[in-house]
Amino acid sequence: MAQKTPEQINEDLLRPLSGTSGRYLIVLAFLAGIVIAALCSFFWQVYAGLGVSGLRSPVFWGFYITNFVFWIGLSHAGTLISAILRLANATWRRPVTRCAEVITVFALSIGATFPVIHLGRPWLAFWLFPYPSERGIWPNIRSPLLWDFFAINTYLISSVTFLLLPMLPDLALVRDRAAGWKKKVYSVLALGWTGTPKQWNRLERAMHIMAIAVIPVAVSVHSIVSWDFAMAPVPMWHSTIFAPYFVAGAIFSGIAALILAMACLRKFLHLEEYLLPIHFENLGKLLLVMSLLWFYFVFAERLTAWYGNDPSEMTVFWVTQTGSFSPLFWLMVLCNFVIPFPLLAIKKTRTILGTSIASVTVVIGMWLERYLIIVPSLSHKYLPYSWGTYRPTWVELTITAGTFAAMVMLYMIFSKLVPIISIWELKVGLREEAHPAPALAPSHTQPNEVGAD
Amino acid sequence: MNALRSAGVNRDNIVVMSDEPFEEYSFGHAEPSVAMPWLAVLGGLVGGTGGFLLARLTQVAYPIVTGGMPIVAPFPTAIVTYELTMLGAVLTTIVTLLITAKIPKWKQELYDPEVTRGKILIAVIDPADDARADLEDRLRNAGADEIKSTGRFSAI
Amino acid sequence: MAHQWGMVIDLDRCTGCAACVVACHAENNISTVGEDQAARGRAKHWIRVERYYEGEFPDVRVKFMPVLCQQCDAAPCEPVCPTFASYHTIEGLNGQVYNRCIGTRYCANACPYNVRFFNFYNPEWDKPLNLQLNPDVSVRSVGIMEKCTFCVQRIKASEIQAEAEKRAVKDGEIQPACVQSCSPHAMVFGDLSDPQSEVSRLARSSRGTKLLGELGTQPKVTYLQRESWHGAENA
Amino acid sequence: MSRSNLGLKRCLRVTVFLGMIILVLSLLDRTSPAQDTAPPPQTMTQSSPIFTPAHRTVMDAVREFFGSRQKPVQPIAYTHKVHLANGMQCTDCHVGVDRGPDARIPSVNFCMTCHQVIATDKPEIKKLAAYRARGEDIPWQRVYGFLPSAHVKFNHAPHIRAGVDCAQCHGDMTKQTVAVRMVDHTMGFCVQCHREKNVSVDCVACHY
Repeated sequence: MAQKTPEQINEDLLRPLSGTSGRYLIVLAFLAGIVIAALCSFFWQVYAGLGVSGLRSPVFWGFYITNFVFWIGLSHAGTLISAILRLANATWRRPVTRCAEVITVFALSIGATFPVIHLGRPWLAFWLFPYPSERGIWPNIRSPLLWDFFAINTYLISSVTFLLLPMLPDLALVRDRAAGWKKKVYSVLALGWTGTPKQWNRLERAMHIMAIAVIPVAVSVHSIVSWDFAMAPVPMWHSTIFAPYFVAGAIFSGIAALILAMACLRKFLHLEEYLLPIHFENLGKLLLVMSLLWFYFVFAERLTAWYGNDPSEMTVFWVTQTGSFSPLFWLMVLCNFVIPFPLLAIKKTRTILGTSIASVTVVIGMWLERYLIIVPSLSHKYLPYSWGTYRPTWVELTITAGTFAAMVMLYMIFSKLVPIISIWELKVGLREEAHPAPALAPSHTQPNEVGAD
Repeated sequence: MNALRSAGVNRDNIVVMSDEPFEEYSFGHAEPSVAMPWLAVLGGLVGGTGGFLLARLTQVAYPIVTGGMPIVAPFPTAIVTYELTMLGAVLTTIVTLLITAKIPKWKQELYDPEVTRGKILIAVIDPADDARADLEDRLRNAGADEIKSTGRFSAI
Repeated sequence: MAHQWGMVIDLDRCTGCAACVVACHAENNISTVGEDQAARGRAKHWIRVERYYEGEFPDVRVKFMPVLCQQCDAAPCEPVCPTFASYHTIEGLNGQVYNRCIGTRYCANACPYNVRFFNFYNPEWDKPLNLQLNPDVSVRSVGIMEKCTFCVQRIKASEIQAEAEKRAVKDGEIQPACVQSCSPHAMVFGDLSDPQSEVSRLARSSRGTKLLGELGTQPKVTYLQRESWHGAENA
Repeated sequence: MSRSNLGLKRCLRVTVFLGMIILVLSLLDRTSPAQDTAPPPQTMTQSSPIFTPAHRTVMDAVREFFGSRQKPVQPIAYTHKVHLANGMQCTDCHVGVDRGPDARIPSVNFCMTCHQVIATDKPEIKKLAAYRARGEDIPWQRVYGFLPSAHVKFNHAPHIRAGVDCAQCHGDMTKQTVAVRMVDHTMGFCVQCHREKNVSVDCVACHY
């Protein structure tokens, strides 16, 4: 990277914007097909009723809420990690931040649609919004769903701006190279960025403040998502550990998603010289820590349930440990711990391939974890007479597939529209590498300040 | 830059544009700082107050019969207050950024696409006619690649 | 003081005949979903008779327990509803406002008794069965929750009648459909805020227990039973 | 309630859901009654759900969502104005209003008790007599009334007992010929009056 000149950086990172290959379009069309199928499924569900899904009494929440928690969790990939790395001033973060933040914005948007998708009457979803109505009714702020509403919207607004603000200089860069209608679009998007010292100064300070603000927001979002469950007196839900457990899981799956996204970008956009093995190794270490943390949380949660020996909790406990949900449970442990742990712990396998494999299993495992939190508990509540089971139908499967397709599709489109690696931050890094910082950070009184007024 | 300054050009009349931040140089620090963190805190306070009022007063303003159950409760109020505090802080930061950095501004009088090719634009706004030649010389001596004159000077 | 409607169910009297279930369906326009949907867990019974077996064959005892909405005083279903569709009425019922329900089904998850039911499809009555619908009770459409109301339409009718006659509602005047149809007189309904009412006297009985009372839901349905019955507590 | 509030409500609904509705329409509104739509193929679900959507067509659903209702067209141009001007009372014809939930519309026989002899030459009365002669009831169209989806159980009797004037909810009938919807029976309208008169605004007072 150090050998690269700024011109080369521009050229390399803007290359994906210049054209699309046939293969790209085919993949895009394929993904769009899945998304359209999911949309049709959703409208069919609205038209016919939720009966077309596999939901039933007493498992009133199934795939949709699983997906909701999963996607919101995945959204912790970006803004949170990027903010932490920014604050810690980790220099290796520079090529990573933007592709992480994009995951947040898209995953969060996708996740936030699920509470609407799963509603019995989705056309009335706006009743969650506190607006003055002639009916004289206000939403119930005691409901955790209202907290979700506030938290997710705050997080979404923060994440979008956290992504967009440092994108302005790069949008200006694209603007100056584009022609025709594209130039007009990028001109609007770049908000007239010119790069005066004032703008740079404000941007960096604003990003610093945003990074500070966005970390507690991200933590609160997944805490609140966990409280959707922990507030209800359902066996194994009603737990104080849920908030940190969910946040840890969210970061865990988020890092995995980020590694996957980076591996794909590296391969398909030929960014081998920007996304280096060191990035994967560093993120792999983080993933390893989170894997251990995840294991610790699962152990702690299960241990307290087991020692407490509450009959209703033990029912759920055994049904996941040895009962009908046990294959999924042990698959989850395999995916979240048994496979990634050695892959990430051994330096030799902490390669790009190794971390990518670990990430794939973690994403699968974390999806299973969300599922195993929701369904076994709901299907085995207190009165055995009303126990039930749950199996998704094609409607839920299509919608779930559609969201994964939508995620990839949005990511693909985005990487064709905006440089997926922050060009100006890379250049700053380049310069700092060339001239170690202390030598070139004179204070106001240093020699450069010749012409004192 | 320094050359211009030594020529006695007023600081306010010098425009600098670059494609990456140059904090190390004097012009990187030339801007009077804005108390951005404090503005963010202020915005957070406004947001928090709004959130608190939303969670507490508006609930009371819409009296829903709840058979003795609480309409407002402390924990949810705290959560909503917290979220709106953060939202207020974030939005204030953005607004401060946009206002103080003078964006969005789509009509550019002085700009050159060369900036994003890695060059640094240094311009003097409306120099006195007799000083033009002198300034050009000074810029050239300071290592300027290219000097354009558009009623103003710009050295790149 | 407003009425606090409550119920007592004497399990020692219950024969498990399920007349209450049938009466409830007829009174409250509860749609039947058909064999197939019932097998898929979409059946709706605002009251159900749970059967629990004790002992090994042939020495088996069967226990019947009619379970309906317990109209909890500290109901888990109420605070979780984002739109106040599920809320506490002045008379202590767990109200369900159908038109306000957007179908999050959160209340049904929070309910430990599983007595909240969701309309997975729009209910349908083949002609001429639609003529049997009770005009005093709404027909719930697709996408909303429904549950036992303690036959609030009967409560309202009695209250309006009493008000027209300028008197108080008498004890025993109001009978929900299940109580009315209970031939062994295992169910008693009345005002818990009136200490002299039959339901209050029975609720104070030493045989009384609350279903899942340990969860702190403070149900307004009291179950009477002669001996401690593990099925109710440890289920 | 005020007009502007209603406008705001509608505006919100429009903005939030227009996109969705357009999509729904393009997908589903082929003007066919919903019952004709085939259930999903047997192979796709384990069973074919049998259902009827809550609305006959998608357009019906959209109309209901936006609260727009068609104007009723009455089979006979009955004139309230003339009847009230001749000294009749509301309760003379709407006899059930102070006793039960419904105000009742009188049967054709009830009308004919007077119109045997009064104004028999008018064309509208001739229509009335024709209904009587055929032994049919007059298919009056509903003017007021809550949508099923409002789940309102309105009872006239307590309102009459409380001294609520008919005009408060139905407008001044002495100026109307065929009854038209003068007052929007929105929830805000009901709640406001309930608040003013200090009666219950418990949800379950009306919705059950």
